[in-house]
Amino acid sequence: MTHNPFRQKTGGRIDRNSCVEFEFNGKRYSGYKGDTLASALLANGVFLNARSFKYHRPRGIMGASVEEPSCLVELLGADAGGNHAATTVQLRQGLKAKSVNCWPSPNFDLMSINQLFTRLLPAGFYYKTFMWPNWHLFEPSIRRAAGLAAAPGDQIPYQHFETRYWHGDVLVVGAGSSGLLAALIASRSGARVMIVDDHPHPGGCLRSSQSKIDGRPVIEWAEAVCAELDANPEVTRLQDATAWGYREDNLLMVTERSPAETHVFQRGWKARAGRVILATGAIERNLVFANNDLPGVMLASAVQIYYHEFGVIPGRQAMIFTNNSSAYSLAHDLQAAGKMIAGIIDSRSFEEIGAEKDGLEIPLYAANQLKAAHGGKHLRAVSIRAADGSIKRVDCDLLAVSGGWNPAVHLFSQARGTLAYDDALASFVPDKAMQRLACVGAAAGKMNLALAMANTLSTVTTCLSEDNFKPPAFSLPSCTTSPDYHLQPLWHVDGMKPGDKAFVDIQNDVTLDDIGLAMREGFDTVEHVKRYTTAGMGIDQGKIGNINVIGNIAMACNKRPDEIGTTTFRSPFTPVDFGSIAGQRNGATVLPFRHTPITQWNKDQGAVMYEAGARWQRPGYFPIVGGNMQDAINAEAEAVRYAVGVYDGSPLGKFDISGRDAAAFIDLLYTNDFADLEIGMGRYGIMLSDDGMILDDGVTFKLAENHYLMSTSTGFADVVFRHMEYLLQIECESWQVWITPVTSQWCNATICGPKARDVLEALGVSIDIGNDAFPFMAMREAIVAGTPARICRVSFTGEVSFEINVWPRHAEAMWRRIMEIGAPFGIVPVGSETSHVLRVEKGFLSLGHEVDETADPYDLGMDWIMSRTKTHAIGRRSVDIRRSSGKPRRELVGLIPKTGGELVPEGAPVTPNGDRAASEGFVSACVWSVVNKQIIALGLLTNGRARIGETISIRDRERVIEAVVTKPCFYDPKGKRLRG
Amino acid sequence: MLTLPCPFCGQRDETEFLNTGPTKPARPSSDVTDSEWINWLTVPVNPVGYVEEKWWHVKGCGKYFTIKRHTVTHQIKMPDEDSA
Amino acid sequence: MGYQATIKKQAMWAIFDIKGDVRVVAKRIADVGLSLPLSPNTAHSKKGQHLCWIGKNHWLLLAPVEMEDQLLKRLQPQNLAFDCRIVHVSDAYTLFTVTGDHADDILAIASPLNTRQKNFPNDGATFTEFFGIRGLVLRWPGGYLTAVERSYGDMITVYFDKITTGMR
Amino acid sequence: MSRFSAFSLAWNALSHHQKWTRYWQNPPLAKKYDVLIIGAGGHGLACAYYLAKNHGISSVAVLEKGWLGGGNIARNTVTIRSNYLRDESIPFFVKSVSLFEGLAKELNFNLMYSKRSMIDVIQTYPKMREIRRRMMNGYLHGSSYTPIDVGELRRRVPALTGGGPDSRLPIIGAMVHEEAAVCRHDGVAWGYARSASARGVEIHQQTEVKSLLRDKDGQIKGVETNRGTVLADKVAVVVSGHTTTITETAGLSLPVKSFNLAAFVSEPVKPLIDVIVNCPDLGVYLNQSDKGELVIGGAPDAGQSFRRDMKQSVFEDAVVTMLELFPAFRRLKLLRQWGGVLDIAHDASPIISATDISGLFVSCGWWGGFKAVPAGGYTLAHLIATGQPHQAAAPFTLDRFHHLDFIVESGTTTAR
Ligand SMILES: Cc1cc2nc3c(=O)[nH]c(=O)nc-3n(C[C@H](O)[C@H](O)[C@H](O)COP(=O)(O)OP(=O)(O)OC[C@H]3O[C@@H](n4cnc5c(N)ncnc54)[C@H](O)[C@@H]3O)c2cc1C
Ligand SMILES: NC(=O)c1ccc[n+]([C@@H]2O[C@H](COP(=O)([O-])OP(=O)(O)OC[C@H]3O[C@@H](n4cnc5c(N)ncnc54)[C@H](O)[C@@H]3O)[C@@H](O)[C@H]2O)c1
Ligand SMILES: Cc1cc2nc3c(=O)[nH]c(=O)nc-3n(C[C@H](O)[C@H](O)[C@H](O)COP(=O)(O)O)c2cc1C
Ligand SMILES: [Zn+2]
Repeated sequence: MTHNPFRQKTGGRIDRNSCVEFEFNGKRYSGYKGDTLASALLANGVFLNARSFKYHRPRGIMGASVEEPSCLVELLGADAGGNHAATTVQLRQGLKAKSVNCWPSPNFDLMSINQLFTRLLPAGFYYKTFMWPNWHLFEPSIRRAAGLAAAPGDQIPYQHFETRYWHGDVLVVGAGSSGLLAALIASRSGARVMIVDDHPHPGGCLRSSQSKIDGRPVIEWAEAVCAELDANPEVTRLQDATAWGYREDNLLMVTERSPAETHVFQRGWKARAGRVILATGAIERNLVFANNDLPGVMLASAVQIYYHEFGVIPGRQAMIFTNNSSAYSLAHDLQAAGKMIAGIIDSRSFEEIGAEKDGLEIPLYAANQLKAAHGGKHLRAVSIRAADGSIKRVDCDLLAVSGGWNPAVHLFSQARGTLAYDDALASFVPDKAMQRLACVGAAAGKMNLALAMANTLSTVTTCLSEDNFKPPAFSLPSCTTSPDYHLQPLWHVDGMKPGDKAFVDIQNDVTLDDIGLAMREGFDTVEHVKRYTTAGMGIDQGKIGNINVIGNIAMACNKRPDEIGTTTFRSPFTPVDFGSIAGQRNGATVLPFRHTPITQWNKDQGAVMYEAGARWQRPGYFPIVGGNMQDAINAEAEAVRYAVGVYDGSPLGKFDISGRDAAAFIDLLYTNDFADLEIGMGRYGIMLSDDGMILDDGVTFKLAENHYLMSTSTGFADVVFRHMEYLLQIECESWQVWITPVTSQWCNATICGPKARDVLEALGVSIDIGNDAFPFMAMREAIVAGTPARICRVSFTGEVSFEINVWPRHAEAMWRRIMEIGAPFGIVPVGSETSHVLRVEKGFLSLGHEVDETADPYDLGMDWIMSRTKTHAIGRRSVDIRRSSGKPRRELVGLIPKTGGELVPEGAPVTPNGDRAASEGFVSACVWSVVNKQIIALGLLTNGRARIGETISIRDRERVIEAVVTKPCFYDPKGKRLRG
Repeated sequence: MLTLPCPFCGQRDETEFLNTGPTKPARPSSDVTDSEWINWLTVPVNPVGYVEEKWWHVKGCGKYFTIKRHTVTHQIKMPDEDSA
Repeated sequence: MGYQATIKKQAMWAIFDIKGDVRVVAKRIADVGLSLPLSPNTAHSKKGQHLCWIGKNHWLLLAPVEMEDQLLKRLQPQNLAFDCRIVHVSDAYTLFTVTGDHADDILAIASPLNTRQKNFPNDGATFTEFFGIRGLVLRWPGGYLTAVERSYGDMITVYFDKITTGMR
Repeated sequence: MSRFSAFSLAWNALSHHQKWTRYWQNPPLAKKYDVLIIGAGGHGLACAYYLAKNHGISSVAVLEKGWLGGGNIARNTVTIRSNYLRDESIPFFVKSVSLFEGLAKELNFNLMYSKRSMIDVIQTYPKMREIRRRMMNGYLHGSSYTPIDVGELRRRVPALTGGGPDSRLPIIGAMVHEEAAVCRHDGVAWGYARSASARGVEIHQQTEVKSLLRDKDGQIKGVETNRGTVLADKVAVVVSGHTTTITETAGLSLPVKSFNLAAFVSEPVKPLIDVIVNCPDLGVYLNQSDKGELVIGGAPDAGQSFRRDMKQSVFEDAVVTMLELFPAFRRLKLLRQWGGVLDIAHDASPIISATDISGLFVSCGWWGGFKAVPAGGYTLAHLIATGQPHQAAAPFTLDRFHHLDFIVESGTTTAR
């Protein structure tokens, strides 16, 4: 049975037939389906449900929605974690929650001892102390005190988030009266419409309003509009969805928390609309007086929502404190419900108070101010100060405050729209829009239903016509009008005692005194005040309080609030889950990955796979039974040196380049000459960037006159493609060159080693593969093992190599055939680690090792690749300029480290005499050489070529390793084997 | 996130493109001085206002094209449009 | 309720990448009995062949794999004398069809492409972003045909599984 | 200047903190100063302070177009480290870190400098190789790095539950950079401003420099501001992100471009991560502030921009990759995001230099320059006062461009 002492007998839109049990701070309660955690707590009379951030003052629920500053809860169990405003947590069976930031409970919070020291803790106090001996000593305890809830933990089961795009004509944010009307008109004009609203149910303010539209209760009107919208396939209507980011070109980020598709936990929409209508309503602000944070003090609009939506009145004796007309509707509601109202305190003069007071039979304290709220852990009474200074104390346990309404302009402002200060509203309103958007209703400062509706109709009609839609004939529904909205700003109640705490930012415990102190200390702009006091930096982002900060700064320096200005509105304003931003991009798909047709085979063989450039998954090495990684690498390398190996070279970048000017283009790209290259032959080339740094290297084959097949290193294929297209499309526009990436059209299995030719013969090949008929650096078309192939004789291993290129559809079969036919020859698959060993033995350069963004071809000893005649080749000029300074260069050398068999870490610096001083080079690669049976290394060393034979010192931190400088080639320096 | 006007594809989402930087003056001929070359190489235009730049429709049609983009408002104009 | 969509990885297609001056290409293609699409990012479809205009001087011909040999003979990719470039790229792509009531929703998850009729008509065919990489999208009876560089095929499969099942 | 201590805090509490005085004075703007510093960010204020303290030059005015400390120093991810790659850079950053260590006491202002170390989480072998290289090179100059294994990483950062053996990029190891610290960013600006002001430096807020003024010989002679002309023989442009807009008024072009870099914070949560976690392979880094929010940064936007904003796609990449290592944060909430305008030199290293215009100095190219504030200010003051670059900053002059002798730090770890 549900015992809800503060629930009314009737009323509210909760489902009184479904009782929901939940737990809060270890105690069990019940509420109804349709409740929020906040409404259920209030119904149960749990008013003290939080402790404040800094002083650990008792706090209760103040708001009814996302603006809630104080009652933050941490969910337990399957939903563990998070600082959830209790007002946004939908009640469900078994929900478990606890207050954040207090221990053991809000009622008995040990940290409340802080209250004794409040005097020591003004804004910025920590800048002034904790310096001795150092901050790090104090930090842990300060940290533990901060932070509110615990972060969500791994006990949460995997939840699927999704992101998707939406393209349409009109996107309406807010499904209050204005938003619904806007969506209705837009949809009737034939537009594709999306309407999003952050509440579970549509209606906005209508849900707590007694007004009528077309003679019907407003909520019925809202339901009818929704029914029409839902029937239209061009309309997407999202509830429980927050629009939180306004990007360029009308792109809005929306997080939908309860999608219809059950496999989707939350959905992030990226919605791009021709027109955005911001019908985001207004946010009520609180008033600044002593103890304005006591449990029992609530926003007037929140009290109204609890009453109408949930049938809860969270007090027995209510008092209202306002500076404007809107709170009177609460008085009317409570009076009609026959509830005790102790009175209404209005800071405005009696003359300023208009028709809103008509019909009220309660004490009206006009031109009075509420001096202070009283109570320990709950509100017990208030002191009212009359214009003559006399004080009256009145008992009450519920204080509804209204400081007026601020149009919810954050999205408008994120869209870079400018704000203007409206004196009548004492608030900032949208001024000049910078994108194709319009604000309507309360968001545009129209704080009365009839006005808001009229404003919406005319604004939306104009927008639709501008956007070439034909808005339907539409007559404005008739609304019962409430009195005109009227307000007198009241930035704080005067005459507080020193030490009285009047909060401008409830969540971050920022008081009026803090603002005064900040200003005295020179922090007199709103941005400085924000950063010195932290006002507005909490989870609520100062929704109800920021305007009071601005008003009070303005007052203190005798300026107008618009001279002070606002702080910057930033997304999201209402926090959203990171998951809804990332969506489906997680796990395997966090980064793209690429496979060759051989990838699966490699995995099946137990290869150690890792990413090796351009997102390709490649085998690092193939572990062997009873051996470690080095053993495996040695075995693979020995196979290549003494028998035969094969590797999957498919990821190498490949480009088909042709057209009238193809030869000239190749000439421009590479530093060396290609003009004399014969058809059917390939040549190694180096490409530079304009900076004169090595961009890439690779072999380019000439297939026919003006027809080339270029290969690039795996990791730089995309960079080279961009570079080539840039040159062609921008600098060489009149040239006729066509580039087609064919990386994935060709797979290659490279058979290498002294027995490579035997294996190829055994496979069956349709051409003569003898060295004369098919020399090094040649390419031939042939049938291999019954399959058409392109065979290239290039070698990155230093051994005879046949790169057998086939279409991917044949690749796996070809690979298996090679393994099978090669078995008697001792063929083994070779991974990247072994390729590394083999190329180091040969002194072949590798991008990312020897080429570390500073080396040029001369440094690498490749003077021959810098054509004497081609000064126009890309990057050439910069190389010449850089070298003209005569500054010593780091040059590629071989190194034989004296380590007795241990590898020197790659990257280790070489220092003069092994001193702990600036380096004179570094080890770029170091491997165990299977042919030399010793550790060998490559390195870049200042003036290295002149120092061959010298002993230099490598430093791995404390360790100094001597090494002898050699030529950078440890095997077959003349290249007889690879040509063989 | 912008939408960009690809001359071939029309308006497309920014994520399909690569911004390849501000338009450079024509590549200097080989007879310029070193310092002219260095200037061309290292000094970009950096206006608070419209910058003419090259975008590559890398995930779309592959076209490189030129637009003017305001470096504060991120508004886009065609290269021949008045930059005022 | 999940998505009502059928996603099928396609077997091999015959695909040719065609670059060159529009007049030259038109003539070359006419010789093999096809005609060029009239507007950018649309396809001209005939007898199961789809000739997509995907870039300024750039077309992609998709055809049933049975036609591959015949097309290879007639298009003569290796022949540069035609003054346009035709490259055989059948193996360079992995193709999928996405069909069913929610095909549009699946596409909206995969791609920022605006597929509203006025933007992407019935004969629409274009390269766009697809699950973060470059991909071809063309309309297909009851949904879409998409193609990505073949090396990404496995990744796209993982994506499709993820978004339709909600599983890790 | 009121002295700050626990005692003064208690004493002032008795008077309800009514007696605290201004951090910085608000004097009228004079016609002429010895030195003008344009930009009251970290570097400008530090430079002013060291001019007064180390060189006895106190006729200094810092001109700030907005509110002091409101530029990038107000919006960075507070990572302080010295694990650079090149011999030219490391000593400079080592110096900066060591100046940071003693700064709170020197300025009598608690900057909440917290030497909590940074852990680089390594997921690819090339990155591992590069980080090891940093370790060994850094050691030469007194910057330390210690390898730890994956088990130890998970022990030190229990929240890091992703990156397991089956993940897309399994974690293969980690490195701890002990010197790394975080610090209350605004406090650095305020602390320097307070001490500089106490030494006679004038800070003029809401004073925007519109153009540089030169005399007939081309020598700098002052600036034109929205509040009139101010004269000085020496002018330093220290406006991070807006350098070229000022130097171009004197016809000086520089090899820098401006771009936007963004960061974001989560909702505040209980202490969870007490080191800086940097994931260079994925491109995201984060730390947890004393208030509890996670402060998260990713890659810069491509393309020039003078907008303090963020690019959704770049932001998404940072979120996605963070969640890969911290999958539980899917249910953590984004609280706020923002950006700053920085400039980056052609070779991505900073510039602290005299210029072709006599009397005009620039300090720019700071896209990871919060950590560099003390040394940047210190060495710039030295350059202005003596005319000679300070040894630690000597590699960073404009001269390096004359021979395209770049200091290539572009492979820098993700953390700024
Ligand atoms: C998101 C982000 C994250 C970062 N993370 C890190 C990090 O983790 N670690 C790190 O070391 N660095 C980081 N940085 C970089 C660091 O913030 C900057 O390099 C550093 O703050 C720049 O120096 P500054 O403080 O002097 O600049 P600023 O604070 O920007 O100071 C420049 C000042 O000049 C003023 N100004 C501009 N034009 C004029 C004018 N015409 N007249 C007068 N005044 C003018 C500006 O208003 C501003 O106050 C980050 C930056 C960003 C944006
Ligand atoms: N009496 C008063 O002074 C006063 C003050 C404010 C509003 N009102 C009333 O408000 C009505 C005006 O209606 P309205 O439609 O302009 O406002 P509204 O407050 O009724 O509706 C706005 C809706 O937008 C939602 N919303 C706001 N920001 C959002 C976001 N970023 N993402 C998703 N949803 C978001 C809100 O939750 C709310 O449901 C009138 O009835 C008027 O009388 C009255
Ligand atoms: C290290 C750091 C921590 C921050 N923490 C918070 C925070 O807890 N709450 C918040 O609202 N903003 C926080 N911010 C962001 C600032 O509110 C603000 O967005 C940032 O300083 C940029 O200024 P702007 O948004 O006014 O342009 C933080 C900023 C930084 C640099
Ligand atoms: Zn395009």
